[in-house]
Amino acid sequence: MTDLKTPAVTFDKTRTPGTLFSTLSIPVAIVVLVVIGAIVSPSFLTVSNLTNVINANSTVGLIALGMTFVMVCGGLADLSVPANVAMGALVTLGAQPVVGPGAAALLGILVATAGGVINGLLVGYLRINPIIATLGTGSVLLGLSQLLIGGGIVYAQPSDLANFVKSSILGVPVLIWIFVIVALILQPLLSRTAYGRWNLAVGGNYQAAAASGVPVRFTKASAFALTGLLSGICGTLLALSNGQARPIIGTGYEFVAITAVVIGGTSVFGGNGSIFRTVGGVIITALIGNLIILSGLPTQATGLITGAIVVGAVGIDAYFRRKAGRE
Amino acid sequence: MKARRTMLVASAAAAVLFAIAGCSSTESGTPSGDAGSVEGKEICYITLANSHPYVTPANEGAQAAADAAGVKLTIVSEEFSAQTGAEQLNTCVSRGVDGILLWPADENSYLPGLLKAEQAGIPVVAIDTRAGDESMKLIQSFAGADKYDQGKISAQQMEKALEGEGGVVIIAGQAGNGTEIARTGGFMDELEATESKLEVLATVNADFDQQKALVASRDLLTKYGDQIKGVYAEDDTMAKGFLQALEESGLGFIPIVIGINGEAGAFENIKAGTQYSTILQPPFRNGELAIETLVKVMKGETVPEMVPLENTVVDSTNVDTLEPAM
Amino acid sequence: MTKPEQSALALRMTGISKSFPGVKALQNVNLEVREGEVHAIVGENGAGKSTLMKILAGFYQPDEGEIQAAGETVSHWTPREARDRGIGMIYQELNLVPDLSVAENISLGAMPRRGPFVDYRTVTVLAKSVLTELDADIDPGTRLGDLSISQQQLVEIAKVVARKPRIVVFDEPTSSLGDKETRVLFDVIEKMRSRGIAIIYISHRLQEVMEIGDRVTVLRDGRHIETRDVAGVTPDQMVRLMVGRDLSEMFPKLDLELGETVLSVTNISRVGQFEDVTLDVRANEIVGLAGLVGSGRTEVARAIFGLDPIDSGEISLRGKVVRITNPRKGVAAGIALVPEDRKGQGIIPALSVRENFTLAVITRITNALLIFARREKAIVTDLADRLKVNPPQIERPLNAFSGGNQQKVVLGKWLLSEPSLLILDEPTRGVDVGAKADIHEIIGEFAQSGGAVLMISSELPELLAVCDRIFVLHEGNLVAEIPRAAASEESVMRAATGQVSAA
Amino acid sequence: MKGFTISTAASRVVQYRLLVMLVAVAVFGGLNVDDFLTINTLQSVIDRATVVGFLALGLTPVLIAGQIDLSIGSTMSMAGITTIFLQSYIGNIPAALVGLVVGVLIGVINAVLVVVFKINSLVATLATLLVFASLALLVTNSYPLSSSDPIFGIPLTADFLAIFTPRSAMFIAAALIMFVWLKATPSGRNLYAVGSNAPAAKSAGINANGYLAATFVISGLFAGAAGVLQSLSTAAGSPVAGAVMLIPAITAVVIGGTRLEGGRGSSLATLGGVLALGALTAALEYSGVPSYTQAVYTGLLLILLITLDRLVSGDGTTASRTHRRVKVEPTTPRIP
Repeated sequence: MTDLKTPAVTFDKTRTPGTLFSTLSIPVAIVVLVVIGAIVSPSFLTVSNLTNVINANSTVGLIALGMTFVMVCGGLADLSVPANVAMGALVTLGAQPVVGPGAAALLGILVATAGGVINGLLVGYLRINPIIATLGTGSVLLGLSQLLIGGGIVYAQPSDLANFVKSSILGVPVLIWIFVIVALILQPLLSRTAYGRWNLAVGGNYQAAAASGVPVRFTKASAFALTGLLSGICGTLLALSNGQARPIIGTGYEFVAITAVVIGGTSVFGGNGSIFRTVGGVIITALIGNLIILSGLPTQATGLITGAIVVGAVGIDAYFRRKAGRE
Repeated sequence: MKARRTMLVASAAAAVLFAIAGCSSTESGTPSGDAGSVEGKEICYITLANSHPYVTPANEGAQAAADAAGVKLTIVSEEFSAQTGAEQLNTCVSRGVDGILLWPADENSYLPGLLKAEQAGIPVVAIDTRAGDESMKLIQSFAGADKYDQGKISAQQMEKALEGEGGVVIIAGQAGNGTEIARTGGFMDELEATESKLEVLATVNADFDQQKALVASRDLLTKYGDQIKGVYAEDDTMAKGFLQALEESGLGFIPIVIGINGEAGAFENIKAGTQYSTILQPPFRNGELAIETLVKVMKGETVPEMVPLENTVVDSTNVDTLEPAM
Repeated sequence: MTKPEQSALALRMTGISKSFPGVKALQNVNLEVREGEVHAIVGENGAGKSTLMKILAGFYQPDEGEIQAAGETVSHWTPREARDRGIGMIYQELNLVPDLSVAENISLGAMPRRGPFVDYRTVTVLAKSVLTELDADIDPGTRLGDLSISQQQLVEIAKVVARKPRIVVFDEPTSSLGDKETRVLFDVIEKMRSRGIAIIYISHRLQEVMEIGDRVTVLRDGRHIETRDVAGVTPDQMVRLMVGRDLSEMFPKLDLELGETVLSVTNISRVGQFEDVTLDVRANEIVGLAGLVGSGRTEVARAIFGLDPIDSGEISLRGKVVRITNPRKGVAAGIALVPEDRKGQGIIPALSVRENFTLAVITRITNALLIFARREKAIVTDLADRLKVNPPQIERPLNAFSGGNQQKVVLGKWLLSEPSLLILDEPTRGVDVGAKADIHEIIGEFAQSGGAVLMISSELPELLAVCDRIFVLHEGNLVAEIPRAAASEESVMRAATGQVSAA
Repeated sequence: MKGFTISTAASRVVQYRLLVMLVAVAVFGGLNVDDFLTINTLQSVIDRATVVGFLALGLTPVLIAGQIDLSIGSTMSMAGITTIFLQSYIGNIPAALVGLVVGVLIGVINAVLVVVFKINSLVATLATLLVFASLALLVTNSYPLSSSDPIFGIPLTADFLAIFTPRSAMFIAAALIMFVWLKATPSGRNLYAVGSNAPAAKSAGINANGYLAATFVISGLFAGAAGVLQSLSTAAGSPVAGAVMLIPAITAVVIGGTRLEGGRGSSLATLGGVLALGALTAALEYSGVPSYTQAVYTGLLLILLITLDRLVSGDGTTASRTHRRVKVEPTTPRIP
């Protein structure tokens, strides 16, 4: 593992059952689900279906990527996601007639990011409990979004931008490309930059991070701003690809994102987490949805199965942690 | 400790304040005006939502009709929750308003409140959605395009378009939501009643959300492919989601897609030939009609049990002559 | 004074051994405590005192050995068992509930009831009587969190006294008490002794041990060294027993040519913590900052590093006045602080050795975007080697390492930042002997290479051996500056206990 | 200690927040709505607060213990469905009791996940939220169940003692009983100790895990009660009845002053929070303020209160060994 000159590698960290579980659980779970899928439905293992699986969660997956940072830095969760998604989507379409599609999309993303920045200020700088802070901002922003459009639907104008969002490149939908690219940017951001290290440190031990000169408040605040930004992108993409938007557009996305991150093995206590594992969690939740329809189970069963997987994954993880702690 | 105790005492004092103020002002409550005139009377309107493409214009229609009749209209929104609505119904009754317009969010939850309204002699009219049979006995009239009927009509359309044969998928709204229940129920009951040979391949809940419909439709297309001869989407937004998935899939067959609501997007799709039909119900008119009916009841006039709002089926034959509802 | 020999045995611990991963905390330790005796336990940090007491309290199970209370051997010793057999613990760390009242804290876990309800009258009466007994002027109805720390300490004592214990353990009870409160505490201990309660008294303050102890047990490196009557020993003998070797052997000291003044602090104050503190540290110099716990020494260190703002005064580095309002500015100005509370403020337990090492300098080993992974690894590998981090696995999470190795990592983190001033707050607390020597070596090397060191320690021998000068704080005031030549345990202690006026 | 400053003013506002809110609502409602300040309004505000009130009350001990229970809405739905479903088989009262048992059982499941399997309560109850919301839809096939005896529940919302209805009287009584339990019994005090400083509580011989488990069971019981009362008084068992209730319940508890960090809170504060929020909603509803604008107000109120609370209380100083203040206490001479 290490290339130290000193020998005596007495203890290999990858060999405990706990670390083995956290490394292998996600690939194994995906393989198991794929095998089940192949058995349940002949059309499961087709390129188009597998594309669908990834595409199903590619937009909400963006939020899960942001939520990973929130959880890693010890910020629990961002419950204002639906509001920021709605803001992003509604502004993107609502501003189109005034400023044109491109600028409107940017504006939408900007507004959602501003929502995230407010969360960041409340949580990072005022140190308000994230659950309450984001519950409050979510309520305000969602209310404002409805206030802005009164009721009803905002329709998109036909635009090249919308066509691009709906198109495919090399047979892969643009939405998947965007998700993959964002994940490929955020993975090194979390694991290989100073900023990512700060997030891990702040979540791991806030005080020690502060005493080591880590800009703790900025780090925490920026994780929420990032989630706002990604919620905005998600809203914008949804609005453009759907051609219309309503305030309910992001309903429930916060829970989907949290679930994906938790299934990916990131601890709610913060201090560890990985973007790739979150991507795994996003894929697992998508596979569940896909399998339910392909196997003809009622869609209402989704929560049952997802919840059971969350309990299983986190429960086993907690068990190994305790066992490791007792040694 | 001490401060908290003071606070509690003070809160109690505030409650007393309510009560005292209440005693002094109850006399001014609800004098009954002349029969025949509703000028200045108050209607409590329990609407489904404040922000919704169909409900919002209906609310506006109700407000316009109320203004025209000179009655005071208080709109409270149950936000799609029958439980909230049932509470609001109780509140409206206890406030002693002169009439109640109710948008039932499900069939069953309003019965106790309706009984109370009856005891208090407050007339109730339902808008847009029927309540259950028991409840309807306590409701003077129903003004709206019945969602259950929309389900039935959609089944008839499907029957007609497919000539009674083939596989159908249902893309339903949010599970447990009143509209979802009525539109699914109407559709299924009609199929059963007519002993239809249409086969329902699958029912998925996509929560009246285009994105969710898109994701679910992709999976449906994967599983059933061109076995899907007909698609019953419980609103046009979800129909749009299906069409999006179909286009993406490149499967190239054209199923019968039926939606409801008469959205602008659906009109375009019907013109383009990708959607078979939708059901148009003018929301603004719905609101007006409901208030007009309730006002009649309050004036003591007799009204029919149902004041129908035309469920206009929009298809390629008449799409150019009609205006979309939203 | 009573004659302990005549009274019965209250507690007998025989052959107690306990190991933790990498550390043999206790080896075959015996302890006998009689009724009506104040039995002091002394030893350096890491000698095994707290482990022994945690075993007595039932928090740890001994690997071997037997506990006998009031003549009965107890096979499975649990916290509940310990409490039921009348053992009360008063720790350095407060063990109170901030959101309950003082009276409730005193009765916590055994609230008297009337019917289903708390019998608040009895609770209050009990609290009042115990507090009066302790001569503590605290309203039993106050929310505990609203009290000062020293008042809370009294409540902690009251809580134990209220249980009418048969054996009471005091673990560094005076560390946050003022003189007056210490006197009160001694009176209380005296009263308890006269009632036949057995008292185990743990303290670093040998004067206190001399004053109230009847017998003293010395522990060293997890072993029982000796138990003697206090009357028969001098503090010097005790120290020798505790240390077990010549001090000079332990802390080699290099004489270095002193360089320019690196840190100069003039009249800094922070309300309620310290006042008008003036000190300086030069390059190549190791300066000690002594004082009892609570004297403000940690607070001065924190303020210099920027963790807490100063209210007045001036700090200059290499002759330039600096305003350091947060740790980031501290780091940027070339200051490093190894904090006293390693677990709370030093380490990030879940992160690896590598990630902990580079935390403070991570921005210096990145390009515009990414961390230079190879360079990071090389730096860390080299440093781990130099500091003898054991086991040498830089990817292993830090919580899997012993305290001494964790401390090395914290130290290494700051050495990487190449500070001109290194502040060390209790750098060797809870560290085993081997690691301690390593740490001293590291500090020495740092000073030798031109660094300035300001070091806080409760272990006077350590300060005396390592430091070129020692500043002494007493109740937030700087009371003495003692050059190496004049520094002795006595001179420092006299200043720390306020027996000299400001130098 | 302090002179009159903005921070003291703010701390007064925080301290008397419920009073300030109730007075503000009374004034606002009195000015804007005809016949607002009446017994009727008071009665209906209290009555409407009942269901969310039971949920909020159940949540209070959980939050005092420093945990959270997100599953209360789903629990409520399950209990309601069970009650209405069983009415025609085993009669009204037994069905209601079984509804409560369902609530307790879900509470037990949460307790096991948190205490035995050591899953963080946020995650554990998120999972049970998903599972039981899903189960409620599955067992009912998404259709609300109709009561076989719709008349039975009607008296629950009839007039009772001038300002109450029977169910709201139950709610107030439950709040008072819980208040007495939390404030005046040993187990109640121990619960605060567990939430405030668990290690200290454990070292005082308090079974901290037992208390944690108990709070989840209590929360399940209260959510069950909310479901039973809701379903009986609406004569329907809806699978989505509880879906919208979680957030108002949390909001009410927090506005009342109970903290998510544990150790503080009171059922009377929760009662006040529920009533204040209910009164605010009523006043806004009556004056025709759309629901989304109400959401904006409620959200702002929540942020404002919690921010004030934060600013006033500072960083929540607890005894930390590393950062002791050297404070020389004023020593009052004692008379011997």
